[in-house]
Amino acid sequence: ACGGAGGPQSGGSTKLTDDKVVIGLLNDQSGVYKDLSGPNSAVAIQMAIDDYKAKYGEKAVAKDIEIVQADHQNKADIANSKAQEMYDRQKADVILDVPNSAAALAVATQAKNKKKLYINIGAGTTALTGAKCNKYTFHWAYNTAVLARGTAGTITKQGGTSWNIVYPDYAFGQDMNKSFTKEITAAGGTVGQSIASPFPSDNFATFITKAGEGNPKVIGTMHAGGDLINFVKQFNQSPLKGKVQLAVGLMFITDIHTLGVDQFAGTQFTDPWYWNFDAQNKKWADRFKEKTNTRPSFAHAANYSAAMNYLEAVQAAGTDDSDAVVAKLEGKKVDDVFLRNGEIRKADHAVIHDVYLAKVKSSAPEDWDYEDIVKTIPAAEAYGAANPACSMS
Amino acid sequence: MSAFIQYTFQGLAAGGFYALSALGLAVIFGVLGVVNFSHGACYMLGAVISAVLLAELHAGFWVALVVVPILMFGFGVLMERLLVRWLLALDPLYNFLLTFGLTLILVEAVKQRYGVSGLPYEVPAGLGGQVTIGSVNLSVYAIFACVFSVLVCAAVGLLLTRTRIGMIVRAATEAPERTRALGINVGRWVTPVFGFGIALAGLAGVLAAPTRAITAEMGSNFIIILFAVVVIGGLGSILGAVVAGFLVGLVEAYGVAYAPAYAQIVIFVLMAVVVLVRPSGLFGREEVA
Amino acid sequence: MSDDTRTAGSTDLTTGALATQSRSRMLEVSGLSAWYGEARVLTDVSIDVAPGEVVTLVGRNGAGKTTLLRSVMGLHRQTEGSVGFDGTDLAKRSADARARAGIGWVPDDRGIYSSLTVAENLLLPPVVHADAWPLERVYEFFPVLHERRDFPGTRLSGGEQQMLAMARVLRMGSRLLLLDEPSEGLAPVIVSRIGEIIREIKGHGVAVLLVEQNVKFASTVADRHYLLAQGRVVEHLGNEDFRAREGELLTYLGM
Amino acid sequence: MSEQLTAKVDVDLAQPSILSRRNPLRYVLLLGGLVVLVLLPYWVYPPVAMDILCWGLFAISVDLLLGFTGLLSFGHAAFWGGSAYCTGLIATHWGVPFPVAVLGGAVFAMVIAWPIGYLSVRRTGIYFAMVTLAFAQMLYFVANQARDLTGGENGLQGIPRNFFGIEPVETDPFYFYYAGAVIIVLGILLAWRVVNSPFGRVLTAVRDNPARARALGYDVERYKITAFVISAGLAGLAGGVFAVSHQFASLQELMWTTSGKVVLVTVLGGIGTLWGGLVGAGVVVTLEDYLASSGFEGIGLITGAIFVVIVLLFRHGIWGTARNVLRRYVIGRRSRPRD
Amino acid sequence: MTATPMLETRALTKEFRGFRAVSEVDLTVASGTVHALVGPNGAGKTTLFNLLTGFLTPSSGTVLFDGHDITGRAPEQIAPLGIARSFQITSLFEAMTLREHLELALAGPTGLGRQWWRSVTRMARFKERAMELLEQVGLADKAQVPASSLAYGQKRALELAIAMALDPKLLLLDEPTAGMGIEDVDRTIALVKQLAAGRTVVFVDHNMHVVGSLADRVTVLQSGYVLAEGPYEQVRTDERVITAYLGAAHE
Ligand SMILES: Nc1ncnc2c1ncn2[C@@H]1O[C@H](COP(=O)(O)OP(=O)(O)OP(=O)(O)O)[C@@H](O)[C@H]1O
Ligand SMILES: Nc1ncnc2c1ncn2[C@@H]1O[C@H](COP(=O)(O)OP(=O)(O)OP(=O)(O)O)[C@@H](O)[C@H]1O
Ligand SMILES: [Mg+2]
Ligand SMILES: [Mg+2]
Repeated sequence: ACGGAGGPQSGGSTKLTDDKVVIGLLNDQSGVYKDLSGPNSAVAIQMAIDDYKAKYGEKAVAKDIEIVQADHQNKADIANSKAQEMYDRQKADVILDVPNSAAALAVATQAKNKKKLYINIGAGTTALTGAKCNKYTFHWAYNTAVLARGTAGTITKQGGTSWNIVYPDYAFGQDMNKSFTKEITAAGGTVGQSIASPFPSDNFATFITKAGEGNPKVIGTMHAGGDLINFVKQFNQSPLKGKVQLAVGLMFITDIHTLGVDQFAGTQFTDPWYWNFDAQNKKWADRFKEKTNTRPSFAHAANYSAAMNYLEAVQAAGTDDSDAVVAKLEGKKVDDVFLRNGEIRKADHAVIHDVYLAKVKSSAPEDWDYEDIVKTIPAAEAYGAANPACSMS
Repeated sequence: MSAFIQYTFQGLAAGGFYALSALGLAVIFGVLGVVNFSHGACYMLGAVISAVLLAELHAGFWVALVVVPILMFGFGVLMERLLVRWLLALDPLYNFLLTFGLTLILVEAVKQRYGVSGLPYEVPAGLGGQVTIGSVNLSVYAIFACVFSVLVCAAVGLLLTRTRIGMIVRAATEAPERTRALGINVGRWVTPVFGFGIALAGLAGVLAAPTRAITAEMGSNFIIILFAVVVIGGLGSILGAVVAGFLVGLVEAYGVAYAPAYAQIVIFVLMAVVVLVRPSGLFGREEVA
Repeated sequence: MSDDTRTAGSTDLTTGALATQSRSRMLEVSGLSAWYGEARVLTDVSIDVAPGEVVTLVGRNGAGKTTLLRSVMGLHRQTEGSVGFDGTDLAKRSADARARAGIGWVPDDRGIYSSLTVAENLLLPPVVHADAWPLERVYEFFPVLHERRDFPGTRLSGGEQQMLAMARVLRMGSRLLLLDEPSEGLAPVIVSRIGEIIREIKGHGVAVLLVEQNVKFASTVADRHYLLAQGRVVEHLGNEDFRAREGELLTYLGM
Repeated sequence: MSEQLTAKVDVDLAQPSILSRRNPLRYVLLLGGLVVLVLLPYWVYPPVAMDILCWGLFAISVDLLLGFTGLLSFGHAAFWGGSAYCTGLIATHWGVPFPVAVLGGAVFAMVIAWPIGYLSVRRTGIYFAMVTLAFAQMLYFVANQARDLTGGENGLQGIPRNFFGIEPVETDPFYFYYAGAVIIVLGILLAWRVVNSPFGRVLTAVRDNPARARALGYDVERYKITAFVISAGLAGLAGGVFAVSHQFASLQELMWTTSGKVVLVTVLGGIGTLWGGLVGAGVVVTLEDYLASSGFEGIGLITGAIFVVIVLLFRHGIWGTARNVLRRYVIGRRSRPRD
Repeated sequence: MTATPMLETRALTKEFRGFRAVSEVDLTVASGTVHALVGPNGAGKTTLFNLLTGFLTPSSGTVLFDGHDITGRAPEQIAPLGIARSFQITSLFEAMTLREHLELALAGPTGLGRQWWRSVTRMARFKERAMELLEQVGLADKAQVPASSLAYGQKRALELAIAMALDPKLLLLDEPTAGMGIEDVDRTIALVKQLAAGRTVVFVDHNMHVVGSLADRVTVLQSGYVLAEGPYEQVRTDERVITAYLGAAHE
């Protein structure tokens, strides 16, 4: 792919660099995010490519579209080298996904240096649309602030007014704690205590006891992944189970799948997207299932949506030149299977859209059918104003 | 005050579990001089096998409690026969590295087979719920796990001090050749003891299954804590591992209660202090200068 | 070393009455050669020991005495030739099988375990014969071992470790003892007591192959002597001859 | 215990190089090494080539302790990562040319190594490994907490690559490689000098029999601490260049897995071979890079299997095994050639 | 002799877990003499050596070397003062060649060992002296082999050479002839005699022949106490020494 030797092809779409569009998928294909996004994201991206081709047929600007993939193993240095290699050698025009915030920020820096696009999906850090934002980087699916607004705000307004929060003691957890506290107070609730727990941790018994002190109505846990599962398992064995409502800061459908619905039953959390929300989502999820034999997570849908919108922008610009494509993306309003009432916000490149407050069902009618959507949180409410820390320069 | 008592009990409950988990590590080091880095992975295997038994054979917790250690014993025997034994005569470093590599393989293999998100498991019937004694509130399962652990530790301690096995294997590890010349078939003893240590790791995994996330990575950080436990207790000392297990459990619980941000580092600080003040750990054999 | 001496020695002694006596042989080493890598340290060594007999190996440092004992024990494997014990060939037997068959070894570095206590050091090896000394007897004979029974083995003084090594094989009840410089580092009182022990167990039909630098001591306990030089047996003497020619032999050995 | 541990250390570890000064093969190898060094960024992607050199020096720093002093540090990530952050902070806040920042990082690594070394060298064998691991965990914890300085798990991003205003080096990884390689090579030469110095000879003695060395009047602890600090400085050099090359420092750099990985690299190359570190790094880094885009998901299977096979079958590592083969067939059958 | 003694201990005591291995030992070794330390196994001879050289810290009492208090100092501080020792149980650098052993010993006082910026070839400046020493103990032909391939007696000889290399004021030898053949013993005696010129030597040996031919004075230890002290001929005939140590059989 690095040769770039071939001349103009029969179609004559010479406006494409290297005569083709290359989409790089850089994510965790072997570690904790494998199920959430992983290799199946490539399937979702391929679906977008197919849809794009079907939609534009002969008129398609991008005829030759290629996906290149790499597994960053959740290591920022590998993500960094691979991103450079994708941009430089594999001629990627855009890189998608990159869970893990350090890796995502490193790739964003490369995108800026190389003037190529990067659309983040898996990482939640607000820095991508804040202090570290740049012209070529977009943040598609969610961020930690959104989770707080969705979960904390809504539950407090519904009457869960007194909270205790347990959060893992690293930047993500600290951010979540801050945003949750802010949203709870703003909605008229109180936070009794915020308890930091070491990360990672297996034994939460004492934290849970502490979190129960002062009889709060809600205990919020800001843990993720394995820690979250540990927390919930041990919460369910504590006397607090059934007496106190459990709210989760960041939860993915894969977590529910792991632990089983009954363990999580009733837990509320914010989900950027849910496959069984409406007919449109369901239809897409059925297509996805045909190819992968499993249901999509929000990350799969977001990858699809990001790839699709990128290709649409290429189509609109008539070229895959980065600046032209960015110009087409900025400010665009979108309504697709992933983005409802979506807008690619020009000011900070946050891609805002409706998100959902979900509640875990008490039993699953079918595999992966785990959520009841309690409330749709409108995009503006979920995302708030553009981050003032961001200057695109 | 009542909160303090509550934390104490929780610390003790956790401590019992730490003790059992560290026990196998201590046995293997104490008698074979091998620092088994894969102990965390074996613990993980124990939990994963329990979950698989439940999911595929509907064999519950009590079955797992018996079957898993047996399977893990077999695994340990294989591991010793095929790998560890060839390095026993060398610096312990080599087996440390070998088991480090083995850990990577085991974790990856489980990921490949059972995914990264983890497997479900429930508290066994009859052990759910809580008991309240005065102001203290504990889950029945935590009490069960703690008591069970202490019993196993005591049994193992007796086995190794009251029989010749511990002595023979210690000698065999210090000087295999000379020990053979004293009429001891070194291989016959080393293998089962190693298997036994691995079985203990598996047992800890079974006990963990109902309360912890069962993932391929569940042992990766746990092993680091276990190292701290055995170093505090004195590498290779059974009693040391048990006492240090409880100590770490308590320190952790108090740390969480009174200095949550420092809870995890407290263990390592404790370890550094112990090693500096009592270089061979609380109950370790003296180091020869 | 001159070849003449060797020939002279062997005609005079080796092929004399001693060798032709038909004794039942506890240990029979024939044509043994041994190497360390490329370096040959034993050449065609043939020796034998009968039950109830004490035979010494005498030779300078580096003559190959230790290597010979280790080969008999099955610890040094880079060898040619045969080792027979109690009428069976040992070639296929591992060291532990040899030990259980009744060969006991007191290594030159004493071989005390630092990870075992004194008592454990004693109790470690299996008892292989009914003649084995019971623990009480061992303690009676070496009271210091009883006193220090709970100390790590290597915390004993050098001489105490030597006693412990000796005590250990006595407790096993081995039929053939390979003693590598058992008097080394021992106080003269203890050396003479070791001598007593050797004479006593000899009475029980135990065979002893003794490596000794202390020629005086050797001549008080031994029946026969093999002289080893540069890996070869150069002399084979009865005890009387040995005593008689002591001065001459010493210079010879000192070459 | 230590007696037992050290007594068993493989005697073959640190035979001084078989290639005597006069042996022409020595120069052939040196020349070959130089050629590889220069051509490396043509064969592998330049940032990856830089990684190889960084990890190579990192492994050499570990080998200095493990192979030549008999101390297995399982917390060397502290120096690599500590320096990465420090280098990053110096470069970001003061805008100095990167070699200066890297030097600053290395000095920082040595500064933190002193107390850590002082406290941990009293222990040997596995205890030493554990204690160093504990200290590294503490540093990880501090970096995780001090998010205002380090950026927490977001990492310290956007470290500048100032190089006296020489544009290609600052922006193009290909040219940056050569600038970085100079620092790494200086580090390697330093390590080589230390190992082949009277000091290095004493280290070997200390490794084999500390009590004996003390009776000869050598202050064993001081030698170990000095070795530890030098080693930390080298790890710091490597970590600093790594951070500048990637333009960020992340918590990954301080994680115990990084300490484990560098030990893997060292063992793979060959303990006590020094140069082996570079070979090990070459294999591990390119393998990781290759596997990342190969679509093969079981990276751990491969790394783990390599570890096991090397430890079991090629205990002297790639370099050590090659050297032994060389010794046997090229140098001839002289059993123990000496200078 | 009016000069300060080379070595003096005052009420030197060492306890291990309540067990007294060395008990209130007062030992005075005059400068320039050869002093033998004998006694039954476990009498505390090696322990006393360890106390003198800093390998063990006394429980109580003092050690004076050339009039200076050196109690409780570390081995590496004591060695440079001019005290060298050999070990009863051989203690060598198994992987190093014999010459390297001696070079290390010779380099100690020069501070060369701290120089990490110099080439190791600088150690070669001790080569001649090293070979000389090996020659003296009869190991010159083994100069280039690693210590691990020596027979036991050869290792003992190397120990002696190392002690000589340190060129100490006070030489402590723990059973220098143990494990040596008769001829080597005699050569060692000659060596030590030669060494003793201008030095002070304290040695432990169970071989009365060695003690008799070397020692100016003999101290007999038993169970940590000084049992007797005096010239060899006197001590040898002491009833207590005969029962405790020499044994009745010893004529
Ligand atoms: N591991 C080894 N590698 C190489 N050579 C060795 C080894 N062990 C011993 N040798 C050599 O083999 C020869 C015989 O050694 P051995 O130990 O059998 O002698 P020995 O007669 O017992 O001497 P000593 O009276 O000193 O104990 C010696 O020259 C020695 O240098
Ligand atoms: N580190 C130690 N811990 C406990 N006991 C010890 C220690 N070192 C020596 N001992 C004991 O102290 C006593 C004196 O030992 P030491 O080694 O000084 O004897 P020695 O006079 O040198 O005897 P030998 O002639 O047998 O070498 C012995 O009984 C020994 O068991
Ligand atoms: Mg010998
Ligand atoms: Mg002694």
